[in-house]
Amino acid sequence: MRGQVVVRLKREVLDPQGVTIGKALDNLGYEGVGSLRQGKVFDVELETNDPAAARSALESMARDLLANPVIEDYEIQLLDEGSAGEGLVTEEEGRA
Amino acid sequence: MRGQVVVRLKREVLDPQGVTIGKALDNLGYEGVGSLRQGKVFDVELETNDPAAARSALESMARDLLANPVIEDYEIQLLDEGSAGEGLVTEEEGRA
Amino acid sequence: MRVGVVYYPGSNCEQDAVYACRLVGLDAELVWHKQESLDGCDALILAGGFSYGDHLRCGAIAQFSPVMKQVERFASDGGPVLGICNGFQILVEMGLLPGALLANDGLKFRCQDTRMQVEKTDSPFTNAYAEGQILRLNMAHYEGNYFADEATLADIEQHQQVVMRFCGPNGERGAEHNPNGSINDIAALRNRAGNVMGLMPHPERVLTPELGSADGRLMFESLRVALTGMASAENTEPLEVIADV
Amino acid sequence: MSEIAERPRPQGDLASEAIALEHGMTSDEYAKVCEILDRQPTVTEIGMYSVMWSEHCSYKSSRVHLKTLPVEGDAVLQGPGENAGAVDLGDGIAGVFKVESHNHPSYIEPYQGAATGVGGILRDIITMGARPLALLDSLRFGQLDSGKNRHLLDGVVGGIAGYGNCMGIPTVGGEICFDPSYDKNPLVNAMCFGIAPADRIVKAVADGVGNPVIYVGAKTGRDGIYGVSLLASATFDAEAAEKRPAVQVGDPFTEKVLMEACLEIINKDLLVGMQDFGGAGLTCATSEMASNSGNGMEIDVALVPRRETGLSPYEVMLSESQERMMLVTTPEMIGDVMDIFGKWDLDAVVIGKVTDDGLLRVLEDGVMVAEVPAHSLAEDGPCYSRPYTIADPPEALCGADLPCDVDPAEVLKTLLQDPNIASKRWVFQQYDQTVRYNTVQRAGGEAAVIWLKEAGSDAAVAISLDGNPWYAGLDARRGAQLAVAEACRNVACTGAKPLGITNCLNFGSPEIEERMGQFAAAVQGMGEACRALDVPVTGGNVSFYNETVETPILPTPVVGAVGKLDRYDASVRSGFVAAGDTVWLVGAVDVSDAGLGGSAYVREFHDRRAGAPPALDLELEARLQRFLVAAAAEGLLASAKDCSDGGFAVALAEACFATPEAARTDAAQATAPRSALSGLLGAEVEIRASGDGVHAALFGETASRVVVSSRAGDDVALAALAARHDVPIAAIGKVTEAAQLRIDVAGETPVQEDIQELYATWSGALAQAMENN
Ligand SMILES: Nc1ncnc2c1ncn2[C@@H]1O[C@H](COP(=O)(O)OP(=O)(O)O)[C@@H](O)[C@H]1O
Ligand SMILES: [Mg+2]
Repeated sequence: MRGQVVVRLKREVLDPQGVTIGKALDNLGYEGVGSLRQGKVFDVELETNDPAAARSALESMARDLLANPVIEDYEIQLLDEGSAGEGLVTEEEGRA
Repeated sequence: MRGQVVVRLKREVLDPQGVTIGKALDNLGYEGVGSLRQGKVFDVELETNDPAAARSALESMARDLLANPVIEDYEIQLLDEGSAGEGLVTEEEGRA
Repeated sequence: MRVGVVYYPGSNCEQDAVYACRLVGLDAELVWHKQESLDGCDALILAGGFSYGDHLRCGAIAQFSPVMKQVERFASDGGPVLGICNGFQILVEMGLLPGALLANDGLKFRCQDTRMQVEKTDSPFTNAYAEGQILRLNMAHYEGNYFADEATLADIEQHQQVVMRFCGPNGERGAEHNPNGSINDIAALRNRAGNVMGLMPHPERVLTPELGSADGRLMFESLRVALTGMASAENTEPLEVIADV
Repeated sequence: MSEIAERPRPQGDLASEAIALEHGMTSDEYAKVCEILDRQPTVTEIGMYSVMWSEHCSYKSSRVHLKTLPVEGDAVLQGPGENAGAVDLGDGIAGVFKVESHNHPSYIEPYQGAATGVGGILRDIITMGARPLALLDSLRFGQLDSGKNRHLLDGVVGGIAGYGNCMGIPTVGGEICFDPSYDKNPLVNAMCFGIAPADRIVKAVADGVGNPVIYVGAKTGRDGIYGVSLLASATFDAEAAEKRPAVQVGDPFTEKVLMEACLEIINKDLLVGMQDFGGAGLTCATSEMASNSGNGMEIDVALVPRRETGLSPYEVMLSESQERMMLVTTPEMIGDVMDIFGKWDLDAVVIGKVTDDGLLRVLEDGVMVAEVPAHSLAEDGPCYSRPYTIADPPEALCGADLPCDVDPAEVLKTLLQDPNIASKRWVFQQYDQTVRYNTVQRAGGEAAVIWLKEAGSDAAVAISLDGNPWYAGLDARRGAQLAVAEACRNVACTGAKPLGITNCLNFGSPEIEERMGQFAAAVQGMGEACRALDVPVTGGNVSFYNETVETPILPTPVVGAVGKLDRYDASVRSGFVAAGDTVWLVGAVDVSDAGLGGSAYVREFHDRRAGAPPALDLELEARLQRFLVAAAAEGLLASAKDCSDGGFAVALAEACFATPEAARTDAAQATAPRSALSGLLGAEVEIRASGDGVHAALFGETASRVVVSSRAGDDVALAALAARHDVPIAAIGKVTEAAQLRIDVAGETPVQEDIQELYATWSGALAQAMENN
């Protein structure tokens, strides 16, 4: 199965990258951009075909390694064999 | 409206970060991880409420700035006012 | 003859580049990224550092600075443009040089001396070197791992665009002599016309043996030769350092 | 006082004594606030007092002791009290420097904690109007067999690198020690050195009634607000507490443009005064600037740029968001100031003005929410003489007490791969050490040497940061003396004359008598050493409460020394230069009386934490340092290497590793095969020691001992110069072409080793400890 872990800075944490990119978009003439924040996405291929097992593996990877619980939250999506983003199966959110 | 641009290294480009994280997962005892690749996600808040306008704004931001076409592909998702990931409205893929 | 050293918010090697130019008798001055014109510069150096904090991708945001339209025109008119470190990253982001720069294969910032061999001396930046000469320059970067896809790479090699490659003390090649994982050990790369060159190591940090090595100095001397035809024009005047303290 | 009472009272909830206690204040402190105000304070006001009167800002437990340190000297331009100290480097140049700790944040989030620590010390230097030229770091961790400690080291080094590299300021030196006492309480101390014109050091003043007060830099968020328990109390909604980020995220890019803009403003003479927002944020900057000028200040927090909505005045006044500065300028100059900030795309706003009534008045949208005498916040904090007990210094531990049958060559190899002694290349390779093209000697030598090129000078400074925690753990007073001696000796080894020191005193809880005793003794020892060596203290930092329930850290006084070299191209390096050169021991040359207390050898092979640390004869130390400086000035030293961790044998081996060619060709990965390495030299020496004293002679860490080498033709002159300085010197052997280390002791040859192999062991050990676990 394929899965995805999206890791984002917590809302209240400063995101210097997002701020700089937002300003750059302003300078490029993009108006109407309210805010921009940058996160990370991990595309993981898992050998298991059991959604529950896959989800719990992703969950613990996110907690143990992919997200820094002090400043980041994560979100998990399980995808079918199709391309990333398509075939949304389920999703879970957590304060890492 | 809220939108999301996901930027990923092209398949043929080596992703050293992904490889390293994959190894770290191995070391932590995660078995059955076929592959792991790391990408970026940009959460953008747009002032417009018109999906078509929003999509085209995201599209051109991705093309102009957020992705480097030499090494990266991007993917766009438009979200409603709900939380990230929820309320998938539409989606588009592109070789930047 | 004047060299313009282009810098951006977050650049941090612009004064070093000006110093290096002046050391070899070239007139040099800073060009702020918001300038609309190049004020008649005869050569350009894009300085190293962390333009815009290296946010998004190194060099990605700097390419949109107001002055860059002029830089692009200058380059396409055949003017000499040298991108050092972040300057190299900006040049590839702009597409003035092919390929891209990824994170070092060790996934760490690395500051160290590194060896490279000069392959092409028919260039405004290397004419004072001997072909095959092995240099010791200093590098300091996180994203200097040069990458190009197969077709691009073949094209680069075919058109002799590789100016220098990483190597060992006797010119030997191999992973242990390649400090960042660059494909084909590419250390310095030029465009097809030869007037635009980028490299990750810093020639402006190796100008005198007292500070490690003088091997970078010849790169600036080469530029002087290219601009003035003067093979030796040692600056005998005391150097005016940009005093901003 | 009565004047205040007649004025309208600030709006907002009143703070009871209970609320003050929740802010960590004492009942007496609360009473003192009520007395100063002649009324009950508001919650906002008590928040402001609590941070300004905290240990961190007011030095209430340490001040009585710190007062005893020598702070004056010919070279001192600025002693303790401002954001950083300054010494005169000649030619109108001031050297501005300071060290500061960021220990607790680095344990919670190592990357960001260390990064923001670097950001903080940089702002201290910039605030003095100086351009930072170099960073150094002193780090302490638990041992690397623990994954947690490897994670901490990796993160901390990454954070220091991430911040300093992006700022374009080379990180050129430092030190690291590993000891179990730091397991739950690592130490991250960062030092910065910068230069300013001697006649234009900027102060944190708010002169000129009516002058505008400018806020510039990052927007304010809820970062690092104290009074945690209070936020959860009825006065504040629980949600606000939830929203407080546990750590601050550093933004070196913003700091870089902030630095350039501020320096441009100073260069154009557009400034009255400047202060960074350090601990206690806006409260600290406003009250200190006003108080320093005997003035008052009025600001409106509604004008402060924010990162999120709904911040209360309390939160704005106490926020510790990074990368912000406060400037006072004049109405005439403000246009030019704002233009410069505009050039650098920085957010800058006028948030208030200087007043004449001595009061710090805080408004929110025109409504007064706090009004307190600025002076009372900044200067009237409590000062305690806490009770303490100083332990008796332990007896010396001699070689004869410690029989050891391990082959000395094996001891040497083991010590060389102890992460405490092994090359720190894995660390400093991640630091940009060469940016700005001033770095004459990078990390890896005795002291970093930085050319003052930007001031148009041929002079250079040498900087070293040192503090052996095991010595201080055994005897805090002598440990502090030894730290001063080593830092200055390292500087002198390059040929530079030490001019002043800064210090960071990392200790446990001042409320425990033994810990307070360690602190008192350390300050006493530091003062004694500074007086003897004639190096004043120009500033520093105290970090208390470095302990967990189970253990306190070893008392850790860290000393940063700065010295001056007249010529940047004449500095002496630590490695041997040429075969045939004579090898000497200078200073404490008698290897037979080496005490072993606190040594790496005893830790490693006897598992003992006992005995007195190395003896230190401060008079001899002073003469030795003067001799080194004189010998370098006369060009008589080919190399100089201090004997410290690991003792004489380790120092000798390191002098062989650091030959100029090796230093330069060492380009390949630390972990890669050493095939690329060339140019290593060897040494053949003979020392005298009685039979069972061999280990003590080779591995004892006797202070004031330096291995130097000289060209054969200089031998006579060098010996004569040593005699003139009344410094013992002994020729012990030669530098050899063959890369072999041979040490003869009393007719035997306990050490005869291949330098290539020793080098491989030493240079790869730390990377191995980090990567192969
Ligand atoms: N944390 C660090 N950051 C930068 N440089 C370091 C660090 N730790 C050690 N170094 C460098 O490694 C060299 C050896 O350090 P150390 O073993 O403490 O030497 P010494 O005993 O001579 O003080 C010094 O040049 C020092 O600057
Ligand atoms: Mg040391």
